[in-house]
Amino acid sequence: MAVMTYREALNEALREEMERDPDVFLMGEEVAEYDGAYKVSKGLLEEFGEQRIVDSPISELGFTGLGVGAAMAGLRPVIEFMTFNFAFLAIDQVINSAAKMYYMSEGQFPMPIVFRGPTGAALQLSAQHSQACETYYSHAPGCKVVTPGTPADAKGLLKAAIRDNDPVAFMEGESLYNFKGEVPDDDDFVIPLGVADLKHEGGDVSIITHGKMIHVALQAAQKLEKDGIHADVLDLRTIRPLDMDAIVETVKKTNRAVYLEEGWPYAGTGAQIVSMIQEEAFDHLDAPIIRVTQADVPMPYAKNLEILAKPSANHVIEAVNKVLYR
Amino acid sequence: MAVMTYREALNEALREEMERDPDVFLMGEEVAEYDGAYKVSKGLLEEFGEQRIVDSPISELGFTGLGVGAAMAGLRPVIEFMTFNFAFLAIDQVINSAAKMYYMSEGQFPMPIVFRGPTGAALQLSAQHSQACETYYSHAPGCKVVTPGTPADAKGLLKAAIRDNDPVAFMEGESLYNFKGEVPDDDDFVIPLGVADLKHEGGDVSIITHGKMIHVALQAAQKLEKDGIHADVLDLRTIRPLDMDAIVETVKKTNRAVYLEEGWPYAGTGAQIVSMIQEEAFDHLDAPIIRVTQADVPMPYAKNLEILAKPSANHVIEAVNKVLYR
Amino acid sequence: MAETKTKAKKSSRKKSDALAEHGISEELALELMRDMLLYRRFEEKAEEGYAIGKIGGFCHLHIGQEAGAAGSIKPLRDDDYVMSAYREHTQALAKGVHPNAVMAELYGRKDGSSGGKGGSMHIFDADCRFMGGHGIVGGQVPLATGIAWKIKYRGEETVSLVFMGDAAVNQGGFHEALNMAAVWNLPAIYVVENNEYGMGTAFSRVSRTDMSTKAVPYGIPSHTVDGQDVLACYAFFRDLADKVRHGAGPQFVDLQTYRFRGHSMSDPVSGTYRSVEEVRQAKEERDPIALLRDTLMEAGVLDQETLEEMDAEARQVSLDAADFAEASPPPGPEALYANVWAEINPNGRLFFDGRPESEEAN
Amino acid sequence: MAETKTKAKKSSRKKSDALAEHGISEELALELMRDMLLYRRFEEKAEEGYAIGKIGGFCHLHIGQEAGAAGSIKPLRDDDYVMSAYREHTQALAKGVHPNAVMAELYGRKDGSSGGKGGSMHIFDADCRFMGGHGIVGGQVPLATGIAWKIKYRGEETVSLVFMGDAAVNQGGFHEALNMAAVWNLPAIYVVENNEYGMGTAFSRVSRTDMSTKAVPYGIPSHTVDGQDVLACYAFFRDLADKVRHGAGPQFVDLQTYRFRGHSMSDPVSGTYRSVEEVRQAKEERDPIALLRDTLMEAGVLDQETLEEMDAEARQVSLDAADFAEASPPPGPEALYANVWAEINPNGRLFFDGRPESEEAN
Ligand SMILES: Cc1ncc(C[n+]2csc(CCOP(=O)(O)OP(=O)(O)O)c2C)c(N)n1
Ligand SMILES: Cc1ncc(C[n+]2csc(CCOP(=O)(O)OP(=O)(O)O)c2C)c(N)n1
Ligand SMILES: [Mg+2]
Ligand SMILES: [Mg+2]
Repeated sequence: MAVMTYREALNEALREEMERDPDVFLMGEEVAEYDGAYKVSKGLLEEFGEQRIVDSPISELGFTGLGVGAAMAGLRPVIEFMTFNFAFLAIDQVINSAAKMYYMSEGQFPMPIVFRGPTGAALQLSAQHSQACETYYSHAPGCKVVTPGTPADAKGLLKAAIRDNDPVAFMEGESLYNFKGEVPDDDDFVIPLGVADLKHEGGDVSIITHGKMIHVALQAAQKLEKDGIHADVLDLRTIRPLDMDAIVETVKKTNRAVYLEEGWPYAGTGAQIVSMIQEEAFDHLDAPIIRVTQADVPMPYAKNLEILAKPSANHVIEAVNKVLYR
Repeated sequence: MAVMTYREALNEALREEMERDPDVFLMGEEVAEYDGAYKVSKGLLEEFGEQRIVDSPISELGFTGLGVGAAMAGLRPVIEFMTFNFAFLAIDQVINSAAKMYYMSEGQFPMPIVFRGPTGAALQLSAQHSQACETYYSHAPGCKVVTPGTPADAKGLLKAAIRDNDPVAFMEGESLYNFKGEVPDDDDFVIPLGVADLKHEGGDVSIITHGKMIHVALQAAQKLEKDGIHADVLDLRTIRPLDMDAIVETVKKTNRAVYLEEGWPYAGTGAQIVSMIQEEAFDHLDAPIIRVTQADVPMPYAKNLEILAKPSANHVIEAVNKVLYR
Repeated sequence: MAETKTKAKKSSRKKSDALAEHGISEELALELMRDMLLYRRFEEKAEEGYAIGKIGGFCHLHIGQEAGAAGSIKPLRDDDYVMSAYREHTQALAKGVHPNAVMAELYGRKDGSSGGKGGSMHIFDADCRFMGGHGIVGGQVPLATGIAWKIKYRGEETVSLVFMGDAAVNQGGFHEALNMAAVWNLPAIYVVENNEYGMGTAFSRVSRTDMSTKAVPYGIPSHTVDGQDVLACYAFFRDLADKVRHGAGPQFVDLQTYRFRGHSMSDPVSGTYRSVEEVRQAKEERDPIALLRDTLMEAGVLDQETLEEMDAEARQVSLDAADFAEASPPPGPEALYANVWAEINPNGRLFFDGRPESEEAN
Repeated sequence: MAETKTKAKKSSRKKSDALAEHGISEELALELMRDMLLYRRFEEKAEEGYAIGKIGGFCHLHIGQEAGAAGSIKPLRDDDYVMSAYREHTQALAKGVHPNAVMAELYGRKDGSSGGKGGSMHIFDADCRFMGGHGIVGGQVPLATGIAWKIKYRGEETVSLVFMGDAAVNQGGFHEALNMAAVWNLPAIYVVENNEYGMGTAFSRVSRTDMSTKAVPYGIPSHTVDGQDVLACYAFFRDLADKVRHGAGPQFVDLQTYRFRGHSMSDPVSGTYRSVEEVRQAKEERDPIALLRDTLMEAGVLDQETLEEMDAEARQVSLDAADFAEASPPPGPEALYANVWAEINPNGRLFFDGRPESEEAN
């Protein structure tokens, strides 16, 4: 096991997959000469040249469509959004082209493309730069959504996403890039899409989450331990495909669940999971499932307001107490 | 009461609000000389002239942004999307500009704009033209979402939407335009946003729905009557704001609920409502709530497949039987 | 900028010189005639199919615009790529998609080119390198640019040719795509089928300038071609494709044409936006099939009898296509959940509608 | 197309003639000096605030580009509209937003121009008709076009001026907006602050052509202006705004400038994308403040002492702004849920996070 940052893990995944398959290329704003706005592609230009590591104009709709077309023709593009906030400009090509192409062509055009970049809030970037975008991608059949929370997951899942033959929205966390963790050395270390990871074991309550919120959940779980409450913390890792078996399993064990997510509540990932749990484990629920989300407001700039807006370990603990009727 | 089509009701609402307020104008593709792709704006060019009924180029992002800017400067634009399928190109301006402007400017720029047009499937228009888009708009705070199912609701709610000072995504049904119904004569007939309508009363089960699915729900309710099952059919009419009181009331009465919607399940409106019901009426539920949705696939073209893909009265009846454990 | 614009040579003064001028053999000319007749009859058959309810949804006919399809696609190689919008039936035929497969697709049948799932707007044929069939105005332009990207990436000698309507140049994606094609010198040919209207909107109502200005910001050469003159088109695209496959970079073509039918089957042929007289005149003066017929007859290459034989054949092929479509079964119910995902991950759920069929597909 | 392009007159051979040539009084010239000094010192103060952690998030400084702000906005009327992207602090000052309000916004305080909710990228002031402060590259271009639409709709005699960076012209929305402005002859002035780079990408790497071609497809007149020469800018925009408010229609301006700092506070000033030498040279030769100083001194309009007084004043205003910002409280927690909705409908829920605070706001 090597200890590395989330950024380095992504970088390694890209490098290894590009070495493995000459059809993989990376395109996006500032990915080449600048090494990526968040330096995820550091050194790759030097290694792979400008045909495979490509600085694009600021034309999100255009280069996304270009990637989709290249995938139709047999390449395996990795399209970097500087952040997913800017991908609203490109979403037509993701939903109307990438996600539907295989179906409307009756399987003639597989779509092995990855759209990646950070989603959600960093620090004080305010309303237009701090949006968790999962819902916009998970809603449509034909698009997979992956949200790694740790360096190992980042590496293993990005490799899986690049090898997958469907379009994948691969959503990273800006605040995670410097986060360090152990990553297996094996350069064929691939984590299959659709497998959740129980990152903390306990039997009293299930905290289910995805993406960077895993760290908030673990923080909450640690604090709860001191209070004698033992929580399962289930990291979904990929929200489409969804490891429903793992979800039902933890809920059957604890009978109480909290869903934690970074984004807004209305029709968010949490809404989907809660709805499914009550459909599939109704008789096992001893309390309503509670969702913990961002405050239902655009992200404010002021530091104090931003802290209030983000979901915190305390919010999770409150929710846990509620489902435990404490 | 006059009997008129949904199309005529929308046309009247537009005409009356434009007469009432000179700041209201309509812009979109083919809305003027062509009377609208679906003839909703019939005759309005003649009455209001080309400054207020405006044919735009096919530039969804551009004319949506133009509308948002005009609203910042004090006008009250109604922007027509030929269908919401094409609005993916424009969604950046809806979410990042319209929905956030009032907040990021700390209340300096209200955003009295309506984005309207049909959503969901018509007949055999296949994958890129048959998408129910509610989730993309309801998810973000700052944007209201209205989905009228009848001529009266279309008229009363469009008038309310135009008078409202927030951005409203006003989602119509292409297959409803010819649908006839009674509409009050009062030219100040306004239905406030956020009030659900119990369109069929029964006490055994709650069928909750919105938009054009209200007709499928009513069909199901009628068939169920013959079987001795009496359903509440609650039409939400507006999904943000959401009449949660009405939802909880019917669920408390029946203890069993089905959510019916036209769109895809993952993180759809139904997911949100189900999640809230279990949070707020947990102890009143005698069975898990079941959602009935479109098949979780892009819409196929073939007639037989399209019929299979769409949610039907039979799907609803099946779901009702399930929540009644029959 | 002047040097970036060229005018394709107009058919010369004497019609009988046209073949020589364009370097087109008599055989080839007759083949183009046969092709255009097929496109015309095929579309008429589709029109019929729509009228009797065999075809549903939107159906956009290419009648009047046939020379653009034959003249631009026929000179291409089999391994060149062609992509289009939703008015693409005849372009698919030109690229080699079998008429039966196209008609069966319009009918929504199993043997359709997209298994009945795509319909009129989404004809695809990977083997023929016919890349669709796209319904979002302008959406295909970045996609075709990506195909050109792949050609360059792999160092191939093919081209990516994409059609769009005149209204599509007002979409931002068009501009983003052309800019990238220019920056990276991609082998892409952007063809505007300029039929003067986007639905009911005359181009002059949504643009202050003419089409030839639209590629100027990208430094992409712009060409204006008479899209009703199939010989001129053929010669022009033959030469252009050759240049592009040898590194000339992206090209922009204003292919001037006219639509003889309504925008789609549900729209009137004429209306407030264009007069009956305007359409009548265009049909009389700008019918690409009549124009070629006159040229070939004057040149002594075609006689009435041969023409009638060719036409009968075109009708027969179209009729056969309709019969084939009619005989093809609708897709089975299992098709509903097939091909949503190219890869069903063994773990994790991909379908969420809770219907039993979808669980099986997963 | 040549006639649609003009070059703003360069400052003339003898510096001392510049005032007369541009029709600018000595007083006005000194005022422009004062303004630019304020912008410079204000941004330096912001830089300091960022360094000590008072300002967070992204912070894009305008240092080096001050002449563009003063020279284009100062000649406008109070009721003209100005909109910009995220590098907009000095433009807000130029349009009359109080330095205290801008700095307090950067600090995220209650007395900020957006109550602390917008931050550096979202300065708004409705009273001053400063329309933001927008963070999506190119997103402001359609918005400003909508403001121009309103001006024409109401028959007003104002203009809508919008700034964008050179990289923004590669966004599709830019093209869609300019086309509409042309079609409807809107009173909009599109100003590209062409500082040669979008982040680390030189304009020449993402465009084959120069900036003056970008409005050609719309038939919009294109102007090239030396954005480091505030007198030339002032004269140019004064005349241009006058024409536009009287019906000349939309205009496109390539305002040639250079950024002396990194793209944002987290980026290096120079790096792989531009050399230390390039930046040094630009600072030496193209500093708008030094250029105006030299002109005015040579013309005998300004002496060292006055300059120092003016600079001291600029520093003082900036310091006061920082003190004001520091003294202003952060927004209260109730602000979190305030102004999400302009209209809280009496029935129906609008907030869905289930937190008690939001229920109160509803
Ligand atoms: C993004 C988008 N907006 C609107 C439409 C509806 N629509 C379909 S075709 C069309 C007109 C296009 O005209 P043009 O590009 O000239 O092509 P033509 O139909 O003349 O071949 C419109 C508005 C659409 N399909 N996609
Ligand atoms: C749509 C979008 N894509 C990417 C970004 C990230 N980004 C912010 S500024 C910038 C560079 C813009 O350069 P330019 O337009 O030249 O303006 P300048 O910063 O030089 O003033 C980029 C890529 C963004 N904010 N929005
Ligand atoms: Mg057209
Ligand atoms: Mg720049």
